[in-house]
Amino acid sequence: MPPAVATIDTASPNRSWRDNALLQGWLVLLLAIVFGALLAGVQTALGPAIADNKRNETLSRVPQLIPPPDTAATSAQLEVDTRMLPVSSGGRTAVYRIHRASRDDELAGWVVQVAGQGYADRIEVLLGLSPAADVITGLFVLDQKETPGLGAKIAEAPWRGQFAGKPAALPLEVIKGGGASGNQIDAITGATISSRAVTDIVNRTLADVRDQLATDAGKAAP
Amino acid sequence: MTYLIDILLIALGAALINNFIFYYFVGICPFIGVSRRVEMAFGMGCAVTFVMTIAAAISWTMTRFVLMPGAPLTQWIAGWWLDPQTAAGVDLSILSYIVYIFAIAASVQFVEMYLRRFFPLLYRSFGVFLPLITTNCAILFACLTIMSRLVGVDDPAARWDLGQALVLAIFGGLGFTLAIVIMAGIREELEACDVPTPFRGAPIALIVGGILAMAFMGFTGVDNGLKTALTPPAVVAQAPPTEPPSGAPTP
Amino acid sequence: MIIWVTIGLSVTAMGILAVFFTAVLGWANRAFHVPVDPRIEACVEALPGANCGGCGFVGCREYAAAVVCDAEPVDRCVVGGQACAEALAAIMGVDPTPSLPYRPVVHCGAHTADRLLRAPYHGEPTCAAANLVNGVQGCTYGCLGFGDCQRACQFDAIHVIDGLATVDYTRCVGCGACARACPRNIITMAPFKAERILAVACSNKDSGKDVQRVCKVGCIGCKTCQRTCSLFTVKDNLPSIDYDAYCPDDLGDAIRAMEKCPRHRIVVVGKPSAKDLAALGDEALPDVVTPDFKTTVDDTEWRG
Amino acid sequence: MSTPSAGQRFIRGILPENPVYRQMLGLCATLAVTNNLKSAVTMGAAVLFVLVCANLMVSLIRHLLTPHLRIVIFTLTIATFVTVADRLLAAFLYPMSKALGPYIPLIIVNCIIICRCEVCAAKQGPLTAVADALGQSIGFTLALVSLAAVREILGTGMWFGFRVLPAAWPDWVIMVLPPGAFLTFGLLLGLTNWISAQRAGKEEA
Repeated sequence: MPPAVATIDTASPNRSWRDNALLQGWLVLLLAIVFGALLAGVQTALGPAIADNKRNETLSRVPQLIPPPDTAATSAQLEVDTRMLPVSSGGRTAVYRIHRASRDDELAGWVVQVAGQGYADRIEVLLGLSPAADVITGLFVLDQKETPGLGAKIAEAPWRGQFAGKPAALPLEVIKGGGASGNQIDAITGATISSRAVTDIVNRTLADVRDQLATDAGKAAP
Repeated sequence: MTYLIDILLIALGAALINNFIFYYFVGICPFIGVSRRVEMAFGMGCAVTFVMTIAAAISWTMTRFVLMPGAPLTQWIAGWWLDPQTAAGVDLSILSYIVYIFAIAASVQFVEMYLRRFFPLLYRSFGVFLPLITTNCAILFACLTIMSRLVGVDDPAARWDLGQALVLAIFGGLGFTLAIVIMAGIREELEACDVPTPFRGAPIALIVGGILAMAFMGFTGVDNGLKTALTPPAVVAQAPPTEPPSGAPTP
Repeated sequence: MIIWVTIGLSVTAMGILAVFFTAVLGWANRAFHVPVDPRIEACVEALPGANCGGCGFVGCREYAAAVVCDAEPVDRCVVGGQACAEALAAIMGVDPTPSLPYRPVVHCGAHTADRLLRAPYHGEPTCAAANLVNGVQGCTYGCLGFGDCQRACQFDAIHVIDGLATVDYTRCVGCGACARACPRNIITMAPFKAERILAVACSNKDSGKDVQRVCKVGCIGCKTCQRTCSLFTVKDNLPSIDYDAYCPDDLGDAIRAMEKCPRHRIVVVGKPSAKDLAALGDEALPDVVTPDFKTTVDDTEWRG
Repeated sequence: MSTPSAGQRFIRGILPENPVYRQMLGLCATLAVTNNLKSAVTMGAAVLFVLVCANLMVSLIRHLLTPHLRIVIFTLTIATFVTVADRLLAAFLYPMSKALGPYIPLIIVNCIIICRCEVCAAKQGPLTAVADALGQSIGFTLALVSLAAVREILGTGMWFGFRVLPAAWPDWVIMVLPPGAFLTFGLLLGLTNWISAQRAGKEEA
C-alpha cells in the first residue's frame, strides 16, 4: 500500500483557533525539543568514545611504521603527538597532519597522514619516515575506494611494502614489468593509475615536508 | 582559475561519473517506481533537482555556521557562558541528520504549497511527486556529501563553499534526471517486448539498470584525467623540475 | 558545565528550528491558501469516484474541477448516468440538458483484403509494437488491426472485424480510450450532431499514385469532394470535414460529394440505420458479453 | 480487510509481505551495502533497532497526529533514532561504521520505516506495532543476507571471511561493483516471482 500522500490542510477559513500555526505544530515543537535534549545527552555520553576510536585508528598504525629501537634495551612506550603543518608550495597551501613519535623523549620517527586523488576517489595514506627524514620506513593505506580486486591491491602488504627502505631524497618512479631497484616501485598489473597515484602522493609529501622535518629533527636531537 | 576547475570537476563528477543512482545507489525507489513514462520521469527529475538545490543551500548554511565542530555561531553563543577555550569543545554536529531531514520535509511541503498557489499547471504535472520526494534518498545523500566535505576535511582551504555545494546539488539532480529519463525511455519500449512473466515490471527494470550502470561505469577516472589535463602548466613550471605536478587537493 | 551548555544549545537550536519551520509552514498554508471551490468537493462526492475515465478525464476530481471551472457539460459521467448528471446539475444550478455526444470515428476503411504489400509479421501482436516495425503493410497511415483499441475499450464498443477497427455505436459512450490507445492516431472524437453523420474513412496523406500502390480503397486526393461541397477541405491529399459548420438537415451537396467520390471514402457512421437492422433481422443474436469494469484508468501501480 | 493482529503482522513481515522482494521498499540500502555479508547484517541490525523504536514511539503518540504534519513527525522520530544508532555503531563497532559510511543515515529515508509507520504504527497499538517492526526487519535482513551471500561468494569467493570458492576461481569483480548489485537483485527478484508463481500454480491445480 503506497505511503499515504501528505494532503494539504486546506482548512476552510472559518475554523479560526485551529488555524494558529503554532497551535497546530505544538507536537512538532515538543518532539524537536525532546529529541534535541536526547541527542545532546547521547553526544556527551558517546562523544569521547567515538573521538578516541578515530584517533586510535590512525595511532594504532604508527608503531608499525616506526623503526624498532636499535638497542633492544629501551622498552619504553612510544609517545605520539600530532600537529598540523601547513606547507605552501607552488601557489597552493596544503596542510599535513604530522605525528611525531618519540621514545622516552628521544625522536624515534615521523608519520605523515595525507590524502590525495586516486583513480576513483580519495586515497588516504600514512607515510612513515626515519628520524632524520631521509629514509621511508613504511606506508599504510588508511582509506581508498579503488576498484576492488585491482586498484584495491595498493592496501595489501606485498605492494606497499616496497616503499619501506626507499631513500626519501629522490622522487620515486613507477615502472611496469617488475625488476624495481633504487627508487623504482613495481606497478600493480592492471592498476598502474592507482599505483602511480599513491607514488605521486608520497613524492609530493616528501617534497613538501622532508626539509621541515629534517630541520625539526636536527633541532630536537641533542 | 583552479576554483573553476574545481566547480567543473564537481559538476562532472556529480552528473556523470559518480551518478547518484548508478554509483551511489541513492534514489532507487523512484528510479524503479516512477520511470514508466518519460514525461512522468522528467517531472520527477525536475522536482528532485529543485528540492535538492533548496535542501543543499539550507544544509550548507546550517552546517557551516551551526553544526560544524568549530562553527562560528555556536562558538560565539557558547562563549557567553564558557571561556573560549572550553567553548571550542561544544559541538552540535549530532543534530545534523535531524536538521537536514527537517529542512527537506519542510521545504518539500513549502514548495508544494507554493506550486499549488502560483503554478497550478506545473503542480498538476509533477505536484504529485513532491510528497514522494521527502522519502527520496538522493536529497538526503546530497546533504550528507556536503556535510562530509565540510566536516570531514581537516584542511580549511579544502572545505566547500556555498557555490560548490549548489553545483553538486544541481548537477547531482541533473544526473538523476538523466538516469531516470533514459530508464523511462527504455521501459516504454519494454512494454512492447515479451518479457518472461516472472521478470515483468521491476526485475527487468533492475537488469536494464544494471546494464546502464555498467555503461556509466565507463566514466570512472575521467575527472582524474581531466584534472591533470586542465591543471595550468604555469603551476608546474614554477615548481622545481624534479617535483611532479602538484595537483589541487581532491575536490 | 560544558554538558549543560551543549544540551541547552541543542535544545534551543532545535526549538528555534521547529518554531521557524512551523511558523513558515503555517504562514504558507494561509498565504498560499488556494481558494478551493467547495462545489468541487461536493461534485466529487456526487460522482461515483471510480476514476474510470468514461467522461474523458483522468479521474473524477479532474472531471469535477472541469464541471465547476470550465463549465463542462454535466452529463458526461457514464457510470453515474442520469442520476449523477442531475446531482451535478443541482450543485451547479444548471438544467441537465443532454449535450452534444462525442463519439470516435475510425479514419480508415481498408479491410485486410484491401491492403497491399502486407509482410508476414510474427512480432508482438499489438499495434504499438507493429507500429515500430517498418513494412508490416504498405500503408503507413492506416489501421494495423492488432486490436490495441479493442483492449483499451472498457465498454466492449470497438472490435477489429476483418482487420479493421469498427465502432459499435450502440455501446460506445465516447470516453476516448480507443482514440488515446491508437498508436497511429487514426481514431478521432467527432461531435455527433445526429444519430448518423458523415466522416472521411481514410488518413493517407500520400499522393494518389502511392496510395494506389499500397491500398485498393485509399483516398487519392482527387479533390472532387472539395469542389462539390464547401464542407470538405483537402489538405495533403486528404479531405477533412469542418464539424462545427456541419448541420445534419441541409446536407444536399455533401451527399452528392459522397456519391461522386471515386474511392467511396466518404461514409456515414453512427448507430445502424433501420435498413441495416432490417438486413440483419433473421440472424441469431450473439450472447450478451457483460463488459468488466476495470476501475483504474492507468495501471501504473506505484508501491512505495 | 480487518486490521491484522500482532502475530499475523509478524509472520506476514517475514515472507508473504517481505519489504524488499514483495513491496519493493528500501531498495537504496539493499543494493548499496550488500557487497559483503558483514555490512549487510550490520545494516539489518541497525534497521531492526530503528524500526522497533520508531514504531513503538509512533504508535504511542498516534492519537495526537495532525493530518498534514504527519510526515514531518515521522521523519523527526526516525531521524533521532537513526542518529542514536549511528553514534552507537561508531562508538562500539567503528570499523563497521566506516565500512557502511553514508548508508547508515540513509535509513532515515528508507521507505520501509516510513511506510510501516504509516500503515501499521499510526493505526494500531504498541504491541502490534513492535511485532510488525520485528517481522519487517527480519524480512529485510533475510533479503539483505540473500543478496549479500550471492554477491560476496561470486565477487570475492569468501563467505563471512572464510574462503568458499577455491582460490583458482576467478573473482567476478563485477559482483562487488554497482552494476552487479542491480543485476543480482533483478535476477533474484525474478526468481522469487517465479517461485511464488509456481506455488500459486500448485495451490490452484
